[in-house]
Amino acid sequence: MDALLDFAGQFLSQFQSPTLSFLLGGALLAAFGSKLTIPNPVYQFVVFVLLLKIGMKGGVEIREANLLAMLLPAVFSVVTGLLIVLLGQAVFARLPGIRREDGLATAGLFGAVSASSLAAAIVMLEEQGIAFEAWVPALYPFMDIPALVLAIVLATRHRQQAEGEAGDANGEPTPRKVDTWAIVKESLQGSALSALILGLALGLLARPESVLQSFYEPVFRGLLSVLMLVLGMEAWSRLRELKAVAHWFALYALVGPVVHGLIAFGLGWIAHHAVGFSPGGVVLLAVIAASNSDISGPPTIRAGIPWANPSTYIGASTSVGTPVAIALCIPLFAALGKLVFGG
Amino acid sequence: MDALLDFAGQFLSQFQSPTLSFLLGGALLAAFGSKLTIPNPVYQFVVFVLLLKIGMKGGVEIREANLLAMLLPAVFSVVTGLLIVLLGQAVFARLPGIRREDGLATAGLFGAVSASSLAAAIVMLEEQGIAFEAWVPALYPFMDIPALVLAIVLATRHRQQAEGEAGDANGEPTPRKVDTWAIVKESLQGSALSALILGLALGLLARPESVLQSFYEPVFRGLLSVLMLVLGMEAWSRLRELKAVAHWFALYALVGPVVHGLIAFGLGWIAHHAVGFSPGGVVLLAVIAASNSDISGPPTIRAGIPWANPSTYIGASTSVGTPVAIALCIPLFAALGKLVFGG
Amino acid sequence: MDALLDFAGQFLSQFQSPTLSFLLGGALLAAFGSKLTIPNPVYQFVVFVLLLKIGMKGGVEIREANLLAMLLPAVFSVVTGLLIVLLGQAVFARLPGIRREDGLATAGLFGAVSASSLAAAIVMLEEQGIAFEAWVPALYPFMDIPALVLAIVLATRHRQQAEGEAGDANGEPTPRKVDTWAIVKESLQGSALSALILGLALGLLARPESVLQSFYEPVFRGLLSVLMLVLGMEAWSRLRELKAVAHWFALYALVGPVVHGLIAFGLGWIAHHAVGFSPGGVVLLAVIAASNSDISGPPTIRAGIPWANPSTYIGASTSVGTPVAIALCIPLFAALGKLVFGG
Amino acid sequence: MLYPATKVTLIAEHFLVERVCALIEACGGHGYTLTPVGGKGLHHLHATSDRATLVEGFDHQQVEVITTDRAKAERIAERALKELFTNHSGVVYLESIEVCRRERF
Amino acid sequence: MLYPATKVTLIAEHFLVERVCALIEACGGHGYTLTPVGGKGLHHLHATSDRATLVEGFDHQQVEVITTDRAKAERIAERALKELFTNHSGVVYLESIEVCRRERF
Amino acid sequence: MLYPATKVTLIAEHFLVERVCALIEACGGHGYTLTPVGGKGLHHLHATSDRATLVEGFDHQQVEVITTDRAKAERIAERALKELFTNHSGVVYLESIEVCRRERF
Ligand SMILES: Nc1ncnc2c1ncn2[C@@H]1O[C@H](COP(=O)(O)O)[C@@H](O)[C@H]1O
Ligand SMILES: Nc1ncnc2c1ncn2[C@@H]1O[C@H](COP(=O)(O)O)[C@@H](O)[C@H]1O
Ligand SMILES: Nc1ncnc2c1ncn2[C@@H]1O[C@H](COP(=O)(O)O)[C@@H](O)[C@H]1O
Ligand code: NA
Ligand code: NA
Ligand code: NA
Repeated sequence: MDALLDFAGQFLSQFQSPTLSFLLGGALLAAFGSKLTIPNPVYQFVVFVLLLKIGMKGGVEIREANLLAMLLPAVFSVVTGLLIVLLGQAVFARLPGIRREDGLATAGLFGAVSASSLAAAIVMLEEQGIAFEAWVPALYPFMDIPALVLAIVLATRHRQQAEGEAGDANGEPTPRKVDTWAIVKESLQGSALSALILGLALGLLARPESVLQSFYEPVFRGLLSVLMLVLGMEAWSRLRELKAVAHWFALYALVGPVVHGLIAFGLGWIAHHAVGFSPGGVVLLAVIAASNSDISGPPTIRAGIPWANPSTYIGASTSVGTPVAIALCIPLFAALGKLVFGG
Repeated sequence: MDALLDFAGQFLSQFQSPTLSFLLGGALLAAFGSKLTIPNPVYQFVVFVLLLKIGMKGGVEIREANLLAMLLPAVFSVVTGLLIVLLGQAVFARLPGIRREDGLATAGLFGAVSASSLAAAIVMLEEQGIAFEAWVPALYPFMDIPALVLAIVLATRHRQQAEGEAGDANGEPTPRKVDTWAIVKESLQGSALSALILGLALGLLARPESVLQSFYEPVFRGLLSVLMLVLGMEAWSRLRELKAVAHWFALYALVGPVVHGLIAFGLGWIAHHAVGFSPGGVVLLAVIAASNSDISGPPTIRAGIPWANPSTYIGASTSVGTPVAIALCIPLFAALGKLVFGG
Repeated sequence: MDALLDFAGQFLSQFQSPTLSFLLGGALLAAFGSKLTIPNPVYQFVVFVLLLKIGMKGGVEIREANLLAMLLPAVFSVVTGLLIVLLGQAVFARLPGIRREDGLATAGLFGAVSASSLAAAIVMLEEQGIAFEAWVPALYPFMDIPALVLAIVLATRHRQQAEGEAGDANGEPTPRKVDTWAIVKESLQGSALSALILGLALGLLARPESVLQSFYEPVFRGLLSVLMLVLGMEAWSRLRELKAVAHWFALYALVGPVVHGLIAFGLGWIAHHAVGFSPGGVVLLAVIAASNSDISGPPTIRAGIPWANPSTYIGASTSVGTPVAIALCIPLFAALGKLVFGG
Repeated sequence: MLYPATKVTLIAEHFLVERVCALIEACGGHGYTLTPVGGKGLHHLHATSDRATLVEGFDHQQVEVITTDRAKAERIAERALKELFTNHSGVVYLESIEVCRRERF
Repeated sequence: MLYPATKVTLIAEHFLVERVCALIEACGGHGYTLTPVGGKGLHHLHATSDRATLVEGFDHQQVEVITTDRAKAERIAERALKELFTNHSGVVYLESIEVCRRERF
Repeated sequence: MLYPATKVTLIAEHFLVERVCALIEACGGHGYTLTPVGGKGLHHLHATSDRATLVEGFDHQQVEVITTDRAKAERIAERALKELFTNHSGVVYLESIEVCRRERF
């Protein structure tokens, strides 16, 4: 009970953190109809700097890390990504009035990973003094790509079956086989993963410490606050779109992140006991799982499952999923981590 | 006499300050036909960061402030805004060849407040070690909004009378009643006031200190220098437009700021003696009054008095009013403050 | 032999410097087809900040400098710029299948100066602790403008002769006389030189130290790393264009920078012994000569020699010349400087 | 496969665009395309939006509506002129085009 | 000096544009012009690209191809509809124009 | 309310645009609309201006002039071709349109 009260207090106080207060501020601005905008080129640059910094920092520290320790968490990341999509498929199949492809597209996005939630989690854990292995952000692609690939494969297979039954439908012919490598490549080519991997490579192979310290680290929190503002504004302004589709998507986006985070938390807990994965790492892994891809996942899904309606998955992800991942799941799993591992 | 010499020397030396030298540099670049531009998205972001920082800083300090001390200066801000518009109306009515609506639109802008002049004043006062209450920038909307509303109300009423006399004219029907709340809302929704108020709210209700110190404060002066460059370039390149309209507008833009600043300085002086408003606060209030809205005032005026010619008020404001407010009025009122209050 | 090995080792280790590793990273990203982009407005702002900072820093230090010491290096800069163009003309005239105007346009760009190579050289020399006079970057226009003017004059004269022989050709009439001042003015109006000269003027005449220290210097290296990324991406993506034209251009772009740098190094060496030009200054002068104008030279050449094919000179400059200047020539001349002057 | 249709183009100041779109929908237009433009007209030179424009909302946007109903196109043009452009800078014109997938317009 | 020609306009989501251009070249188009646009259609409101768009690649681009060969223009429109727009939002239309320098199109 | 008019569209490299506009005014054009575009033509691929373009001024702008005087439109096209586009990449074409408020064009 004490723990619960403690959690509630801590949870609310989090809303005063720069991260969450900017998120909320953005949503309120949009709700009020403000004309304030963060210009798109600035936003793109902000995301680039954040991910490059996370990557470089990770790369620099992986140099000294025991790579074997990374193996189990990486495997668990893949497992989590796949589980989330399968779970989503099962759930949406049971809900009335949901087209199969819309459900799979949404589950794919929620299995994938959000760069902005990751950045927010890193800062909020640092603020609370929760340490984690610097390579944890490098788990991102291990969860992101399998989830996207699986969702596209399942949706395509489903369509082929439907067409087989229905006779050759009119419309664009469905590809006979999904080109997995094309999806993987498309994911890696997206701006978010590209920036993260570029940063990792630079950190691992070059000596970017001087520029990390003089530029990328000092501006990190400031630019994150800008990103949070954008996320808040977008969340509000996409609500209308979400309202136009079945409410199940909103519900899934509300509950999904917590469930997905719990799955990863459980697997992380195993890794903690098996290979000494740090408590902070477990929390971060849970947040990565709870997050959903808001930047580069959607175009991959759009290209891979073009017959799904983007309003369903983008609305669910941007308007509900991301705010829930950041504002609810980060403090939640941080508190859970303290509860489970002590702190 | 000594004071005058002293003022002249100080005034000239101000032109070496980063703030004014960048303003001048921008004007010279434009005059030389340079193709150097500050891209619009960068400019928008610069204004956003400056205003957010001013707001946050103010908000953080208002937490501890005696709000009652703010009351009289706030009332005086409203009074100043209204007085400037009424004075402008009276002046333009006496000048030959000026359409009533153009005069009122111009007076409205000069009653309103410039975010960039405010930022410049804050830095220049800090450089001279002149202290002021951190909530003074929060007086901005108290002067800005009443001035815009009054100008639009007067222009609309005048048009209704003219139409009443002339019989129903052709053209867009004038609205029977001005929707004051719509104007207030439009002002608040503008990007400048939105950023300032967001900052104030974050400063008051959240704990943005970490991000203030790590990002918003360090970049403040640098970004202000960029903004000054833009203002200088714009001032020069709009001169041509100003030349096409009656020269009274240029004259008003030259003299108005000083007069408006003096009005506010006088009221501020009363507040100093009545409620202990700081000398720096008086100077800043005078600069706020001397400034004219160059970012979000114009669209409000455009929407509210569409039959006025934008070349008159935008030319007057951008090409003459803003440079005069920054390059002349800031040093002038800083010196006056020293003269009057000692220092 | 030792010196050679030492050089080889140092040369390779340079690729881990933030500057070169970002350049390489950009090229690899583009080769992989990544969708990551640095938005154009951000790129323009980055170039502006870098050049303004270089200019301001130079201007601040010129205040105390012995201007006479600058005289000989300035003359040598002009000589180098002219020599490079004449040499290029001679070389291309001997190569088969090269239109005269394409050769001259290319030689003009390689005689001119690259702002980004200059910024990279400054940081890399600083990293290696090689000191130079702060006014050396101010030599930029002394080499840049004469080279562009000469290339345009020669190309125009050649065309006039050709037309004289051929009778009045169809097509745009060639101007009878080249308007030298127009070319000089166009160069100075370009965004790169404008920013550099604005910075110099501010540094010389104003007191921008506070803003230099609080903003322009701290962000310098970070923004340079962003610029290097852009250069790398552009180098790769323009390769295709280069492949479509005669391979002599690629060869010239590969060898030219080294030769041009050596010319300037030799002249700098004379200045070292004649007027005490610092070893670091000699190295920087060589890099300036080795570089080719990638930002504002092309439009000047385009306007002045419109009948030349841009694919030749832009491809050669962006895809080969700039990477060679930065990745090969900077370490090369730094090592040569140590060899010649000791260090 | 190709059906005759009319494209109405309206060039309006940025801050008017919202009202232009509302009017299009009120007249029964099914969609529209927005393009940021600059230019020069009676009034003064309007910058394109790529360099810093101090004054917000005075850049222009081009709004294009396609409809297969010529009368609807004329109604949109007429109402826009009367209700929005009397006091504002702007341009309105019509073009004849041929569309695919008639049912969308 | 002026020759009749046809302009095909295709409005497509950003991430489709590469495929639209490839199709144009496959049909023998000699060039195309790209314009970033926003707008509203059947699906939802597509932002113009000047404010932050969280979700990458969903803004629209307008692709215009000019050709003096009417049959080629129709082929481009037809194939685009069949091969690219079945599942994707987008608009295709043709206009009659007159070009200078016929040999370029 | 609707009057026949001609729209001349010129696509030119950025650094030529100033001269295109001057030519339009010299020919008696009353206004013009500028749109930033990218594209591909004879020469090479011209990026749109949203990603970093190292080389300044090589992106394209589309300039549109509307005039009710067909001869004037042809004069603008002809002179532009002769005086500006001989050595430069670019495209010129005419369209027939119908304008409102004839007195403005
Ligand atoms: N004759 C014209 N041809 C093409 N565009 C025009 C013309 N006149 C005006 N425009 C466009 O309409 C906008 C507003 O024009 P105006 O209302 O005359 O100031 C200008 O910025 C141009 O984009
Ligand atoms: N009736 C229309 N008139 C003009 N543009 C349209 C129209 N319908 C759709 N569009 C454009 O085509 C894009 C995609 O439309 P849709 O496929 O219907 O979502 C929109 O964003 C608009 O730019
Ligand atoms: N066939 C075409 N259709 C549409 N636009 C074209 C065509 N050819 C050229 N363009 C446009 O004109 C610009 C310059 O073309 P060019 O002079 O051929 O390099 C290109 O970037 C395109 O925007
Ligand atoms: Na996830
Ligand atoms: Na004022
Ligand atoms: Na050179």
